[in-house]
Amino acid sequence: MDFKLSEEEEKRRKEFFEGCKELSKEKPKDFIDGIEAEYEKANQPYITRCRKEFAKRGWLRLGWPPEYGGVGSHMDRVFFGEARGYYVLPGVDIFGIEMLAPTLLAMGNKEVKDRYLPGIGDGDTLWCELYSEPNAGSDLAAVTATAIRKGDEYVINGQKTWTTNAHNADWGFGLFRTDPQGRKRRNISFLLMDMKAPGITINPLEYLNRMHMYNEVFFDDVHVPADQIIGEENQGWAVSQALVNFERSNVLAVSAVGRLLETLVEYCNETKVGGKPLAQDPFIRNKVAEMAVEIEASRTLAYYIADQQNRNQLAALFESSAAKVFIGDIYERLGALGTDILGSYGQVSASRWARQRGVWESMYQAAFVLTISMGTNEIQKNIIAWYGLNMPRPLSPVSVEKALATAQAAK
Amino acid sequence: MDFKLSEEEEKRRKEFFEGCKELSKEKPKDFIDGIEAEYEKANQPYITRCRKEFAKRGWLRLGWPPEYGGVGSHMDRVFFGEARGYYVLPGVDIFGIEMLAPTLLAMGNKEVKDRYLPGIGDGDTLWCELYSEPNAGSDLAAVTATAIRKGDEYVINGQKTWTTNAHNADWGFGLFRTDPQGRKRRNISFLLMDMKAPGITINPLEYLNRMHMYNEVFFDDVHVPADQIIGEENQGWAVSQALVNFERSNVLAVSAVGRLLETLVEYCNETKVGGKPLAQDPFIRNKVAEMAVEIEASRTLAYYIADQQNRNQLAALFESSAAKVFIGDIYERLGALGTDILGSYGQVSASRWARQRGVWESMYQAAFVLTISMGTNEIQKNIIAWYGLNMPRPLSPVSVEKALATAQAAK
Amino acid sequence: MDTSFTEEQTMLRKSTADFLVEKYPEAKVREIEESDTGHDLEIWRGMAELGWMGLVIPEEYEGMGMTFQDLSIVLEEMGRNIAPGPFFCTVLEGAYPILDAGSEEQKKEFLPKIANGELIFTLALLEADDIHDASGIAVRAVPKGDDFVINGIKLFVEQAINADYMIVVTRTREGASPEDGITLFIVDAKAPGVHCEVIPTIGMEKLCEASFKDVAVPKKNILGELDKGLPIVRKVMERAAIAKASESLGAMDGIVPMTNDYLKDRVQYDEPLAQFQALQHIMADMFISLTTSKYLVYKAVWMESEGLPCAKEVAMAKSYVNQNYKELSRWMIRLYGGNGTHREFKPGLYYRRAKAASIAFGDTGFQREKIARAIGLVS
Amino acid sequence: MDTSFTEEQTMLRKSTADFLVEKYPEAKVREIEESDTGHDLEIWRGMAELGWMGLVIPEEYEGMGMTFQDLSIVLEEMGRNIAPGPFFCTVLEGAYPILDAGSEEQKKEFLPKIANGELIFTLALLEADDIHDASGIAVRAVPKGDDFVINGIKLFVEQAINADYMIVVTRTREGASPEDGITLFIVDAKAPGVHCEVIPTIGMEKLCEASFKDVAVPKKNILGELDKGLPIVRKVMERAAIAKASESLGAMDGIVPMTNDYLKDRVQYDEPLAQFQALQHIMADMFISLTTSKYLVYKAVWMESEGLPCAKEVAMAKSYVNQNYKELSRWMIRLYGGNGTHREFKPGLYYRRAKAASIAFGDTGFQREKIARAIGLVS
Repeated sequence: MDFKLSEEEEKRRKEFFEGCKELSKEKPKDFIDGIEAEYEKANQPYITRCRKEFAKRGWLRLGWPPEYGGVGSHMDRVFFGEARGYYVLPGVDIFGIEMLAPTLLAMGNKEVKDRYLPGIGDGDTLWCELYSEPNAGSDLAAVTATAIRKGDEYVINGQKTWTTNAHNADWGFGLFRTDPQGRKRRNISFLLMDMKAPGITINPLEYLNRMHMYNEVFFDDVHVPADQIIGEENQGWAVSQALVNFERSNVLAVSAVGRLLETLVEYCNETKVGGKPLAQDPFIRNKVAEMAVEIEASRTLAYYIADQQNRNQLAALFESSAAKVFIGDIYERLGALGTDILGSYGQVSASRWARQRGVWESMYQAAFVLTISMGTNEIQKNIIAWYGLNMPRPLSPVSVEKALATAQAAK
Repeated sequence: MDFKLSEEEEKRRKEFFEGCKELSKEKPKDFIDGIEAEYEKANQPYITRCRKEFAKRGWLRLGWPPEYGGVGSHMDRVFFGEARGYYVLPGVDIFGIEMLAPTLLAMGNKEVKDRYLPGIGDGDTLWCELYSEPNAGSDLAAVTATAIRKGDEYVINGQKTWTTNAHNADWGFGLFRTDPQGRKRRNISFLLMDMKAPGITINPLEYLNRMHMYNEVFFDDVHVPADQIIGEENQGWAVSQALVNFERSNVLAVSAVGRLLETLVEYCNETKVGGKPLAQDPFIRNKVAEMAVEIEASRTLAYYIADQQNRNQLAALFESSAAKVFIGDIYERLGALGTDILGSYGQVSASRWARQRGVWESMYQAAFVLTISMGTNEIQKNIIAWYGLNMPRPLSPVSVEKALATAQAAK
Repeated sequence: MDTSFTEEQTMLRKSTADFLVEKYPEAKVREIEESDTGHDLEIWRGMAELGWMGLVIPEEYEGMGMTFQDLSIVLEEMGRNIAPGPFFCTVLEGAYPILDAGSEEQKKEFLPKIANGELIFTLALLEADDIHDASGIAVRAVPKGDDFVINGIKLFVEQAINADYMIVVTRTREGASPEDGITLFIVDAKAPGVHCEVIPTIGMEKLCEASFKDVAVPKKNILGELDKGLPIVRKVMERAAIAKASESLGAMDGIVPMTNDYLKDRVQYDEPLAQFQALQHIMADMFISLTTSKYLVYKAVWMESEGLPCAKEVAMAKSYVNQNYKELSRWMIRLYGGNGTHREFKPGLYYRRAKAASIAFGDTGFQREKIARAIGLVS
Repeated sequence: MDTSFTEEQTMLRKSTADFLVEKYPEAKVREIEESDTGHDLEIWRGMAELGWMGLVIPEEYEGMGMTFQDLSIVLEEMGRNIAPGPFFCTVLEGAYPILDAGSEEQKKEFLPKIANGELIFTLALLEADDIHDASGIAVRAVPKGDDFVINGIKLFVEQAINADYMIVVTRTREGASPEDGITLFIVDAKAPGVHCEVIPTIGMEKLCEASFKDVAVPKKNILGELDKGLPIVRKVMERAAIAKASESLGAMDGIVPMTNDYLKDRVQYDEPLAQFQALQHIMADMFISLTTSKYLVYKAVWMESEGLPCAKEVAMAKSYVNQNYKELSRWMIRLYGGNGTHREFKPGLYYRRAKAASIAFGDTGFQREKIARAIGLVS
């Protein structure tokens, strides 16, 4: 077991860090660090600036095949995530870069790849993910929005919600029921669509801290050309589950959290109460050290997952779930610790009264971006228990009812 | 809402505290404080001394009807528990006093009451509870030990386990299956028996910290006169559930834990590291204060439960479950905190090297006496969720199988 | 001992809840919160009609002469409904200190007007260095003729923009000990030289910066004695701490059944979430957290109400509720899932208020240090 | 970077496990633990045959010349099997300091004999005041002719009753700073004036009181330089800390599948306990605790093995595993229920050892203070 990066890797990692450091110098004054900064309206010019710079350097095509301008490896994606996290930089559309592009590369035909990959790699097209619905959150397979084939088109009706960044996105990809009679994982198709198409209405949903990240999206007879399907009709569930190349190390969040802790250490060193720096309080020392340990544990785990996944895309699946739960909990607790250490200032929002630009108050509210999104901690624990530890799935009353009905029908 | 005790109550409470204080002065030198001290072999002479003194004062008949020499009220039982807890005194056989006596008073006929109550009230007869079996722990209704009626006797075969104090007990009460075909809550009877009867074998089970509290009890054709049944044959489950008069405030444990914290405060004040008392370490101050708060929360809750139960025996049932979980967790964590504060000495067992007579090392091991015994914390949480919060019980595969079988049989 | 509420108290709770549920529906709470003033005059008048501001003011000053325990019931219900406005500061930081330390003249002047809703009061205590104790008081008041002249800046002054009067804690003498030379003034909040500005905070309770520039206050407006104001401040802080704990407890008592109902309603995987044992145990933990908080608060409230010494009990209740309200509201959001993170849903309201409540009148660290001393840890 | 073990390491793990499972069945562990010596000579010889004591000793001193990382694999397996005995102290507290600081003569004298199992070593460091640093060293060694004479008492000396030699940390000069004047001696444990007695501890690892009464030690037995022994001690402590973390990690890696199996086997309410989602989530938490511990330890082991500076990483790994081993063993007992509290079941063995392991070579508070300094909190 060897944690040493090769010289080449060290060099690449340094490039990413230096590139990100340069960009970070252009951060607007009122930019509040946080992994949710990607969606803040006031940040949009800077976000575009970052995205264009990343595109120029080829960093939005990391690990892609050469024919689509791909450069670098899976580890480069990890280094890039680490660097962006450390400088808390926005500018990577995770829906296009991390989710759709790998899906297209794995499941799309040449035509759709040629059509959509360049916009993603050049940072020209922003995407959103049309998955969740009001009654399909953790249970995604319960989607009810429909896409009914009519001639060369699908006609879409229904509602999506918690649609991150829909207000900025040019295009969307999502899951729609192509046969309304179908249940659960069957009869779902994976479609791409222009978010400016007639019939699409986007309503903002304010997040706790007022950030505009989520939206509700309504579809009223939206026409989508039939060739904007990925995979076969009714096979969309499988397409959505095929994100094998998804980078699962969470290194970006880990790195961002590490940086935030560094700023907290600075605060404790600089801030005196009763003439003594906060940093000298043994209680604070203990708690900050504890947090530093957990972040370091996340970091080493992230590298383990990255390395294993680099060797085998299907490796370390349950470790990834563990890593996600863990960093989510850390994010919640770091927000709590930071605001506690700030005392009365821990409640102050960004303003001239705020300390550390209000980052802790903002983080305290944004705390749930990791524990709830993309599979809640509770869902991750189910995955670990049922698949990682092979514990039996509890029975669902519905499955039981079905079994009973089957037994009775057999009469 | 009024937390003030009446003058009469204050007077009674003081009597119990003073009585217990006097007795505590006779504690053997090697007596290690802890709520498990009741079962330690070396403590037996002192335990007997305490029990006899309690009996003399009538404190083993608190709340009984006058015809059985009863004195005092439910609140007296609470005060007595609090006083015993504070001085960490043994000498009350909870199986006789807290469990069997109320059961006999509620469900027994005059004959059995006359036969067994005096021995309990005089502290002459010690009892043990023959409930748990190797495969019937949390799920008590799964008992399989049998009591088959033959003429005027029941003949008992099978095994019990985790039988606290069986090695000191004169008599036992327990649940036995009077019809081996019967399932679960049916066909169980509640029987009393002489633990010296032929055919009973008692094997000690060492607890983590070597204390001899638990036993395995084997029954090999043990003959029990049929009039030693309480309630009707096959109605034993109901008898065992009828402990309405059981004092549920947990005040004894709460009080004992409070006292242990006081000794920890003394230790922190007296012990200097690098010339400074441990008590001046802000981390220790924070953690000890936190524990003090939780103990105080337990104490006020105990008084609430006691008062409500004093007014209505069925009141505050779910609050009792909450209180039990809470004080159990506190007991575990106080053991951890105490041993942590003692540093290297936290691992030292009672010996000339031990600090505070080794009480913390012992407690660290005995930690589970509250979280596992008498309904684990997990079982208590089920009770709170299912009955207190009216959440639906998850389905059991067995019940489902039965439903399926029924459906199929209906063909 | 009787750990049940009296029939009168139960009725008081019910009538309070009825009023709040009617007047403070969630949308109204949000509207007030988002408004510039954070204060709804119509509701304020409704409260005055019900006599709430005068609940604990003796009848001789036109109040209802009820107890602190009765007040705590109103506060619990306000917490449950997350009712914003200047009620808390007017009663706890205005009426009470005047009752504690005011001259007969001051009582006659201010208490009836507080009772009938004419005056809004608040307390200006904290300063930039955020020290909750005598050594944190640097704002000076200097004698000048019949007046004192106040200069300096106070922070986190609740509802100062709406206040008619502020009780301002000043330093009037630099003594050997910082505990000497603290004086309280009843200051006209609209007087020349007073300037208030809202500090944006997570709880949106209109905590303000109040700056004083050559503000002249007549000597007769000294509350209590010159230079000896610290004990008054400490008493106000202690009472406000347990009052804030009551308010928090009310919120917690709302969170548990509301979350339980949500889990029973919300269906995923064809089942109500309440069916999942992992979530059941979280709910059980929430019930335990609520239940263990309740009587700790109630006992401290009772002691405060009876005038018994209860510094330790108050610190315990406040520190415990600080943590548990934050924790319950956090779990409420987690169990509501995506819906929990919407600003317009109730979980977020509780979550944001819980943070603010945990800071007000002494955060957990502050309270635990008090407790450490009270249980005898040498310092 | 390659976060997998090499094939050789996997084989080493397997052969280690095979030996331990065969030689250290649970009953044997208990027998050794309960014995007066805590040391089984037959097993010791078996280990010597496999070359374990010489694993990290260079071939020129008759060892196998393997790495610290290789050793950590053996330690993990020993942790998993809770193997008692003098292996840890002989290698970590004997062989390594001699390798680090010994003269060529000392190396030639002691290392081959350690490698072939002839000598048991241990380190006598702590004293009554339990300070894990230079200021805790008060036992004096005073020069007398060609010898130094040692007087005083050391505590918590592992396996001292079985040791042939003890490395004794003494004070040879009272300097301006407590860090000056620390000298290490290789002391014959059977020399006149040495007396060892077992301190009963929760881990039953035969931690001893070692008292020295006018014990004469020749100057040539100084390990390292006179008065300059502190860096050697610190290095030994750091390496032993991460080694103890490896041992703990092995135990944790045993606890998780063992508990999982138990839940699958144990039927209550007609179902395997594994069927209950509340317990499933506890198991998932245990898996997370184990998984997050693993690579933190492995990275620190790798750094130590490569000779990279790793004081911070070691402190992090040790502090984290201190807590998680205790926590996992606690949950193991809780999930085993009544069976978990029996002394004769495995959960209790782990639980007791976890406490001992968390104390050895720096408890969590000690390590966190180190970390606080390392991450730049000013002190």
